[in-house]
Amino acid sequence: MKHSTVAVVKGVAPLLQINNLEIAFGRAPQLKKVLHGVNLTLQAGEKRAIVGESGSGKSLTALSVLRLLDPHLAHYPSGSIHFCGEDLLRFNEERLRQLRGNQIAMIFQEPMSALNPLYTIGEQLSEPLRLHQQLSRRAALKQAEEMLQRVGIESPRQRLGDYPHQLSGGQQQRVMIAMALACSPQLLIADEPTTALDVTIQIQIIELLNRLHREEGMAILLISHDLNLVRHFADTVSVMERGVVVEEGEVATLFGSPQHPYTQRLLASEPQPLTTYAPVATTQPLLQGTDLRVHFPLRGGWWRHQVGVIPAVDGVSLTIYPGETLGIVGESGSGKSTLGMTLLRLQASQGEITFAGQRIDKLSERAIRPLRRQFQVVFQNPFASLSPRLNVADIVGEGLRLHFPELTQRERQQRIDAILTEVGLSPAIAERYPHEFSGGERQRIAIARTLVLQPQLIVLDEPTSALDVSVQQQVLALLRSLQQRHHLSYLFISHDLKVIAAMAHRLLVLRQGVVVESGETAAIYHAPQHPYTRQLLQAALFIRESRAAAAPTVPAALSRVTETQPDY
Amino acid sequence: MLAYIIKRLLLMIPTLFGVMLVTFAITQFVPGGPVEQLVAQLQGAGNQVGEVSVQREALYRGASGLDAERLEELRHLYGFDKPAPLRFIEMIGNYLTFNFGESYFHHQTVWELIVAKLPVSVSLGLWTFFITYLISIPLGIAKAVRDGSAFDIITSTLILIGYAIPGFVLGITLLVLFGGGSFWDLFPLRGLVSDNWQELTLAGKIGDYLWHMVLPITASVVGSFAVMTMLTKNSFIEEIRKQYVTTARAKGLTETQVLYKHIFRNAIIPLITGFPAAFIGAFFTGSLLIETIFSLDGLGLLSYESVLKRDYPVVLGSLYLFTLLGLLAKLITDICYVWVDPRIQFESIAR
Amino acid sequence: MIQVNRMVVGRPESRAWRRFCRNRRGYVSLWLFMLLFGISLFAEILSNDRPLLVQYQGEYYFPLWVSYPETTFGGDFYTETDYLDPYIRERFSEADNWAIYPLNPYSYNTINYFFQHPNPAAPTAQHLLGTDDRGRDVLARLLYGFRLSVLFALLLTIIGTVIGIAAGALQGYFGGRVDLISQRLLEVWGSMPELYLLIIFASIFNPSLWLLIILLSLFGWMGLADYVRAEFLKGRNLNYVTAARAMGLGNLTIIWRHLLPNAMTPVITFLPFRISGAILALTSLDFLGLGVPPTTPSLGELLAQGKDNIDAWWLSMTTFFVLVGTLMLLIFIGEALREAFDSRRG
Amino acid sequence: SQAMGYTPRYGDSFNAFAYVNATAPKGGSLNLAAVGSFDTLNPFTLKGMAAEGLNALLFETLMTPSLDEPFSQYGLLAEDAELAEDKLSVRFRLRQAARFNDGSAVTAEDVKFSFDTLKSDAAHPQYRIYWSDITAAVVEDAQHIRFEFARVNPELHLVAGQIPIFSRRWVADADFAKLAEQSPIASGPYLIDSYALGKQISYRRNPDYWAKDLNVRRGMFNFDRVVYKYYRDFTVALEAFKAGEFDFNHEYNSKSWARDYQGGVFNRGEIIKRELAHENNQGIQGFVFNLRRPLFADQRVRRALSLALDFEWSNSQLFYNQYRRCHSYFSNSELAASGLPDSAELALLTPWQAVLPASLFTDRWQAPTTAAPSSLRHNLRQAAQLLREAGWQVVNNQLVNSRGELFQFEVILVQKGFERILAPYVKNLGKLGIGVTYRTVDPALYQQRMESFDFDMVVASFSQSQSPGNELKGMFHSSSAAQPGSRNLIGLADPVVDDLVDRVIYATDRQTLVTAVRALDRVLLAGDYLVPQWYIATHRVAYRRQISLPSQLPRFYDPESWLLMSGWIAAPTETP
Ligand SMILES: Nc1ncnc2c1ncn2[C@@H]1O[C@H](COP(=O)(O)OP(=O)(O)OP(=O)(O)O)[C@@H](O)[C@H]1O
Ligand SMILES: Nc1ncnc2c1ncn2[C@@H]1O[C@H](COP(=O)(O)OP(=O)(O)OP(=O)(O)O)[C@@H](O)[C@H]1O
Ligand SMILES: [Mg+2]
Ligand SMILES: [Mg+2]
Repeated sequence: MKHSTVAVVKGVAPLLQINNLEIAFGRAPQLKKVLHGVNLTLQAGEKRAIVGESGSGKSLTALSVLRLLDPHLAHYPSGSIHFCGEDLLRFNEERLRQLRGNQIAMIFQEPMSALNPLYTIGEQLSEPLRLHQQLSRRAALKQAEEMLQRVGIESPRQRLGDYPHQLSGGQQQRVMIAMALACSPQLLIADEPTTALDVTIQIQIIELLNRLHREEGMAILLISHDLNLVRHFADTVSVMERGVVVEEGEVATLFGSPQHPYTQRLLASEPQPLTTYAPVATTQPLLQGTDLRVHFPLRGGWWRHQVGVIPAVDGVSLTIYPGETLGIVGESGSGKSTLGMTLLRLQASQGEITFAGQRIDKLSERAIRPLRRQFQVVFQNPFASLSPRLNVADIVGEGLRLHFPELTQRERQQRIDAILTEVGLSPAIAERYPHEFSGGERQRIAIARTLVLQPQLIVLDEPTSALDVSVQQQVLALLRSLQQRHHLSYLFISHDLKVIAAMAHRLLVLRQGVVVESGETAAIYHAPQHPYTRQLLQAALFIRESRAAAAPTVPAALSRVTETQPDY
Repeated sequence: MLAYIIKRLLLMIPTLFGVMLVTFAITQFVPGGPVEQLVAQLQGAGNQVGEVSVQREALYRGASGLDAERLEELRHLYGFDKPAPLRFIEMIGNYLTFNFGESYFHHQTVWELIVAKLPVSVSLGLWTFFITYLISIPLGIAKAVRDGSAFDIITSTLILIGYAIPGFVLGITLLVLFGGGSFWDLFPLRGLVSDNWQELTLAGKIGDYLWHMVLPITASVVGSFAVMTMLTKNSFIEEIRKQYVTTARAKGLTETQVLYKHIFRNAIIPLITGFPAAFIGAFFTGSLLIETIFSLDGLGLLSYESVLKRDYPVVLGSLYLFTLLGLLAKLITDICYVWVDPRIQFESIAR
Repeated sequence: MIQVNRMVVGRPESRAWRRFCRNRRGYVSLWLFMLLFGISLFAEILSNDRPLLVQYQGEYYFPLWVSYPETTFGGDFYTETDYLDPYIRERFSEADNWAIYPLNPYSYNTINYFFQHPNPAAPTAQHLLGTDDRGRDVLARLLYGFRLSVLFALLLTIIGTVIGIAAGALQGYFGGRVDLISQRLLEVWGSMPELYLLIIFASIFNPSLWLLIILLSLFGWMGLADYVRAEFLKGRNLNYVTAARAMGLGNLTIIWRHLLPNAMTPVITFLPFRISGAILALTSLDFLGLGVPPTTPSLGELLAQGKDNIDAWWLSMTTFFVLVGTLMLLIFIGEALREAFDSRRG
Repeated sequence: SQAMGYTPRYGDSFNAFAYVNATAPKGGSLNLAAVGSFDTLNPFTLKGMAAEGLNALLFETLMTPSLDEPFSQYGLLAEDAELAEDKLSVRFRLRQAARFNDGSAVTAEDVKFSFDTLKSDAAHPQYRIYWSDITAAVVEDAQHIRFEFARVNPELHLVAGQIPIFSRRWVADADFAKLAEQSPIASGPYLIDSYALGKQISYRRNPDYWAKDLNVRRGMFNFDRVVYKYYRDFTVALEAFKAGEFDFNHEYNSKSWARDYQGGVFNRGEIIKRELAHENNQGIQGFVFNLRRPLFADQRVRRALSLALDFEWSNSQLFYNQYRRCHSYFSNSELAASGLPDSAELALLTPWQAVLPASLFTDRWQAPTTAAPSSLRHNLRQAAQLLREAGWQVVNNQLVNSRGELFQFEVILVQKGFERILAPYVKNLGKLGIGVTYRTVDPALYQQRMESFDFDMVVASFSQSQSPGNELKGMFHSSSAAQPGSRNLIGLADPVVDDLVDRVIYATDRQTLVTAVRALDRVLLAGDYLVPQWYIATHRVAYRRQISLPSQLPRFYDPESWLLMSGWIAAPTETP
C-alpha cells in the first residue's frame, strides 16, 4: 500500500467513524451531558489530530472508541462508533477484547496512573504480546526490551524489572507508548503521548510513530495540545470545544485559515516572553541547595537487597532568589522531579538546604511543617496527587483551613471560587471529585490548590503539560502576575522550552542528575555551552521552524531525524 | 529488607520473653491452681452434677481432710514449693531448648501432647482453610463484579445464614440428620478414622478418612465463608474502578485476567493480613466446638481444658510455641506485603 | 448562578447520602433496622406483665408506670402485684373491674408461674414463641434482648473499631520504630491468656454490662488494627499523601482526611460481623461468672439456652432468625455505606 | 465375710448373690459410652486419665462387697479375714487358686507390693490419705498378709479389703508414676483386648479367669467383650446411643429423660427405657444458709425462706415430676427419721429436751408443700407472718428491719444450669420483699468462696453413705465450723448435734448407728439450716433390647457397674 499524504481510498468504509456521539455522566435526574454529538472520521492509514480546549471531551471520545468508560457511570444517549464498518457500541465483551490492544491500542493521557503499580514494567509490557501474539514469556520479554529501546529508554533490560513508581514521569510515558505499540495496532489512539518528554525524545517518538505509520499502515488518532507537534505530524485535524467538533480539515488548510473563533483563538495563543526582566536581588537567597544528592538503591536478588545505586540527583547546587523563576530543563529521567522533591524535603537526600536563611535539611518533620506554607509544589502527576475521596473544594480549601485558620467559611469559599476561576475552571465544579475531570482540569486544580496558599516558593513540575495553549497562556499569565505582585519564586520544571523561555529568569540544565549548564535563560538560549543543551535547543528549534513546511536548516544533531522524514 | 528481617527475628526474643513473663505473672494470680484443684478433689467437694446430686457410694471417709504437711507435699509435687521467680527462670531456661516439661495431668510431655493432637487439628484446619479460601476468593470476586445483582444478594444471604447459624446447632443438626440416630445413617459420628483403619488398603484409608471428615469440616467451614468473601468483594470493589484496570482492559485482557491478575494483586493486601496467621492457625488451633461435637481429640480441646484445669506447663508451653509461630506468621505477613506491593516500606514516614 | 450549580451537585455529605440511598437494599435495610430498633425501644409498652390500665373498684390505676402493692387489689402482700396471678386476675374480672394488658402480657423477666406446660415449652397461643428453660416468654426476651444486644453491640463495636483504627493507623502511618515497638507490645498484649485474666477479674469484680464492655474491649480491637495497619502501610506511599505532607498538613490530619477514607474497606467489611460477634459475646463469659446477670435479656443468652436445650428448637431458631436478619440488614447497610464512601461512584 | 456391725446376709457359704442370675449365659459384647478421654491404663497415678472399666474389670480386691447390704464384704482374693483382738490389725488368708492374668499365683508379696506402691509417692495422693491409718502391710507367709492400723476404727479392716491388687511383674523395674500403656497384670475377669488412646478401649473376657466358679463371681461378668467408646459431649453421646453405637445409657437430667428418649428406636422397642429403683442414701440437697451471716441467725427467717420454695412447681414445670422432696438428711435410706422418735431415739434426745424445739417430740418434721390443700399463697402468707415476727417489714417493695437494713443476699452457683431452678424461688422471695441476686462463678472461685465460707447461700448437697461416720464431723460438728475448707458450710456449732455426731461415730453396732443417725436427722431438720430440695430414688437408664438384667435389683448400686457384673446378652430371638 502506498501512503502518500492522505491516503483516502474512496468507496471503502473508513477505519473509524464516530457519528453523533453523546456521552452523559450520572443518573437519571442529574444526568450531565459532556459530549454533545461528536462526529469524527478516520481513514485507514490516516494521521488525524484532535486539538481542543482542555475538558472539551477529547479523552472521552478516545476512551469510547475502546469502550473503556465505566458503564456504571458513563452512558451513550445516542451515537455510534463504527470500526471497519461495525458498530463498536454493539460489540460484546469478547469481540472488544480481541480488538483492544491488538487492532486498536491506546496511549493514556496520564501514564503515571495508568500503569499497574504492582507489576514490573517487563510484565506489563509483555502482557499484550503474550496475549495477542501468543509469544512465550521469554520471547515477549525480549520483545518488550526491544520496545523500550525503541522509545529511548536507557539500559532497558534493567528497567524491565522496575516497578512504575521507580520511573520518572517521562519514562512511564514511554513505557505506556511501548505498550500500545507492542502489537502493531491498526489504529493507535495517542492521548497526549509526549507531554512528559523532552524534545529530543519527543522527536524520537514521533519518528517511531511515523515509521509505524509508514511501514505498517497504522492509523493514528493523536490528541495533543502541542500545536507544533500537530502541525508537524498530522495529516488532518479536528478541533473540539465543549463536547463538539467545531472544525476539521487538513492541517495546513485549517491552520492556515482557521474558521471557527475558538480555532483562531487557539492559534493566536503563544506564550508571551517575559515582559519585564527585573534584575533579581542577589542579596538574600530564598532557597539554597548545596551539593544535593539522591541515590536510589538499586535492589535485586531474592532478598531485594541493594545491589547498586541510581544517582538520580548527584551533587546539584542551586540558588533561588526571591521573585525569581529558576527553570529546570533536562532530558526525561535526569532527576528534575527528584530534585524538586528534595528541595522541599519530600525526598530523603544528602546535602544542605537553606530556606530563607534557615537550614531545613536537618529539621524534623514536625519542625518543618509550619514552614511548608512558604514552599509549595505542583506535582508532575496531578491525578495521583489529589486525594480520591476529597472533592475539589476540600482539596483546595484544605491548605486554607490549615494555614489561614482565621478565615471564615465564607471567606474561604470565596477564595476557592476565585482561584478556580483564575485557573480557568468554573467554581461550580467545586463539589466534584478528582476522577470526574479531564487531565487538564486536574492539573489546574493542582495548581489552584498551591496558589491559593500564596507561598513564597513554588516548585512547578510540568505544570502546564496537559493544558491547551490558550489555558496555558492564562495560567502562565496568572503565575507571572502573582510573581510580580507578591514577589514569588518559582522552580519551574518543564520540557516545553518555549514556556521556559517565557517564564524562567535563570535556567539549570540537568542531565543524569548533574547540572551541565546554568545561567540566565536568555544567555543560554543564545549561546548554549554544553553539547546537550545545544542538542536540546536545536531540537526545539527544529520543531518550531518546521512550521514553515520545509525545514530550511536541519541541525546536525537531528540529521538522523530529518533523513527519515521525507514526507514533510 | 534483610536487615529488617534480622531485626524482626532478633526482636522476637524480647517479645517472647515478655509474653512468657506476663503470662507467668498472670498465672500466679489465677485462683484455683492445680494444688487447689487436687485438694478439692481429695476433699470430695463439688460432687454436684446437674439438678440433683448423684450419690456414688463412697464409703470410708475416716481420713478425709488435709493437714499442712500433706498440703506441702502436694505443693512439692507440682513444684510450687519453689519461689515464683526461680520457677520462671528455670522455665525460661528449659524453653530456650524447647523443653516444655510435662503436663500436670497427662502422662505425656507437653511436646508429645501437642504432637499427639496435631493430626486432628491439621485435618480440620487445613481443609477448612483451603476450602474457605478456595471458595471465598472466587466468590468474593464474582460478587464484586456483579455487585448489586440478584446473584450478589442471594449469595450474600446464603453465606450470612452460614455465618450466623450457631455452630452447635449446625454440628448437632448434621449429626442428628446424617449420623444415624434418628434419620439417615450416612456418616460416622466420631473420630478421625474407623476402628479398623489399620486393616484398610491405602485407598480405603483415604476414603475412610475423608468419610470421617465430611461432617466436621462441613460444620466448621460453613461459617467461615462470610467474612472472607465480603472482604474479598469489598477489596475488589475498591480497586475495580482504578485507572490501571482500564489500561489492562485496553490491552485486551480477558475479564478473568484483569480480575485475577491486575486487580487481585492490588486488592490482596487485606486478604494477606489474615493469611499466614490463618495458615499457621490451620495447623495449630483447632476448634473446641467441632472437636467436642465430633469427639475429635485435637488442640482446641487440649488448650481449652488445660486452661480450665490450670495445667500450666501445657498452657505456657503451647503458648510459647504458638506465640513463636504467631510471630513468625506476622513477619511472613509483613514480608508478603512488600512482596505484593514493592512500594511498601517499614521505615518511618519522616525518612 | 454559582450557588445554583452548587446545589445541583450538592455537598459531599449529601452526595454521600444520595449514593447511600441509591443502594436500594441498603436504604431499605437501614429503615427496616431503624424501625425494628425503634419498635424495640417501646418494648415496655408492647410486652409487659403489668397492665397498661386497670379499673378497680371505680378507680383507675396505671401499673405500667406506678407500682401498686398487691394489697391495693385485695391481695395479701405489700410488695408489687403480680398481675398474671390468677388470684389477681379474678379480682379484675369481678363486677365492672377491668384491666388492659399489653399485646404480649409478659416482660423479659416474667416467669409464667401459671403455665400448664413444663419449661421450656413449645410455642402455643399463650406464648407465641414458646418459653425458655425457666418459663419466660421467648418473644418478650427476643424483643428486649434485641434492644439490649444491639445497643451493647454497637457500643462495643464502636469502641473496638475506634481503638483498632487508631492503633492500626498510627502503626501503619508512622512505621519505623513506632511500628516496630508498638507491634511487639501488641504481640505481648495479644498473647496474654485472656481466660485467666477474666477469671482473675471474675474473682475481683461483680459482673455488670459495663465491666463486660471493658473486658471485651481490652482485646477486641486487635484484629482490626492489623488490617488497618496494612492499609496504611500501603496508602502512605501514595502520591496524594506526599502532596498532603507537602501542603504542611499534620500527621493526624493526613491520617484522618487522606488515608482513612481510603483504608475503610476492612473496617466496613468487618463492621457487621463485629456487631453480630458482640451480640454473641454478651454471653461468652457466662461460664466464668462474668457474663451479664442472668436476668438480663440478651440474644446471646437465648442462644446459650438453645445450646443447652437442643430439642427446644424455638429457642435457637428464633434467635437464629433474629440474628441472621440483623446481620443481613447490617451487611446491606454496610454495603450501602461503602458505596456512600466511594466517591468514585458519581 | 465381714460387715459393719451386723451379720452379713450371705454368710460364708452361698451359691451366688441374689441380684445376679447364676445361670446367665456367657457371650456377646457390650458397648458402653464414656464422656471425656483417657490416656493411661494405670488408674492409680496422679497424672493421666485412666480408661473406663479398668477398676471394675481388671483389678480385684481381697474382699468384694455385696450390693444389697449396707457394708458387707465377702472373700475374693482372700479366703477369709480375721480382725485382731485389739482391733489394730487384720489378717487375710489368700486363696490358693488366685491367679493373675499371666497365670502366676497371687501371693502375699504381691498384696504388700500393691499396698506399698499405692501408698508411695508414685501413686495418687488420695491413697496415702485414704489409708493413712493403715500403717503397714506385713507378709506373714506366701498366703497370709497382715495390715496394721494406727488406731482403732470400726471400718479399717473393711477398708483394707478394698485395696486393689496387682502383680509385681506389671510394674517390674518401671517407674510406677510413668507406667501408662503397659497392660496391667492383675487378677480380674477381663483382659485388655485393644485400645486407642482417647477414643476407645475394648476388653475381652479371660477364658482362664481363676474365679469363674467362685460364689462371689457366679453368674457375673457374662459379656465376652466390653467396649468403651469415648465421646466429648453428652448430647452427641445420646445421639450415638440412639444410632446404636453403644448399648446402655444412664441419664442424669430430668428434661433430657423426659424429652430426648423418644422416637423410632424407643417406639420399636429396640431401646428399653427404665427407671431402676435403688436405696442409695441420697443425703440431702438444699439451699444452704450460712449461719455465719447475721441475716440468717433467726430461725423464723430461715423457716420463712423455706416456705417460699415451691417444690411442687419446680418438679412439674422443670423436672417432669421425676424428683421427690428431701424430708431428711439421709433421704432414701433406712437411716432417715420417720414418724415420731422411737424410744431408743428418745433416749438420746430427751437429755437435750430443754434446748430442742418442742415440736421435735410431737410432730414429724415436714418440708413445706404447696400441694393442695396448701398453696404457695398460703405458704407465703405464713412466711410473711414469720418475717414480721422476726422484725421485718415491707417498705417500698423491700423487706426492711427496724434498723433500716434491707433483706437481701446473694446466691453463688457453680453451675449455669441451676439458674433456672433458682429463678422461680427468687421470684417468690421477691413477693416477700426479699432481694436475691444470683451469679454463676468459675469453679475455682466457687471453691475459694466455699473454703473461706464467703457466701450467703449456696446450693449444696451433703451426700451420705450407708454407714455414716467420721465425715459427719466435717459436715455438722462444731469443731469444723470455723475450720476453713471444711464441709461445714452451714457453720453449724450446736452441742446437741455435736453429741449426736459423736454417738454416730462411736456406734458399735448397726442398730445403735441407725438410731443415732435418725436422732441426728431430727435435730438437723428441726433447725431449718437449709431449704431442702429433692432427690431421686431411681436410676434412669436406657438399654438395648438384647441386654438382659436380673429380675431382682440390688439395693445399693450404680447401674453401670451392676450391668457390667450381672447383665448378659439374651439369646437372639428371631424377629423377621
Ligand atoms: N466521571 C465524570 N463525571 C463527570 N464529568 C466528567 C467525568 N469524566 C470527565 N468528565 C467531564 O467531561 C469533560 C470532558 O473530559 P475529557 O477528559 O474528555 O477532556 P479532554 O478533552 O481530554 O481534556 P484535557 O485536554 O484536559 O485532557 C470534562 O469537562 C470533564 O470534567
Ligand atoms: N523511587 C525510585 N526508586 C528508584 N529509582 C527512582 C525512583 N524515583 C525515581 N527514580 C529514578 O531516578 C531518575 C530520576 O527520576 P525523576 O523522576 O527525577 O526524573 P525527571 O527528571 O523528573 O524525568 P521526567 O522528565 O521524565 O519526569 C530516573 O532514572 C528514575 O528511574
Ligand atoms: Mg484528556
Ligand atoms: Mg519528572
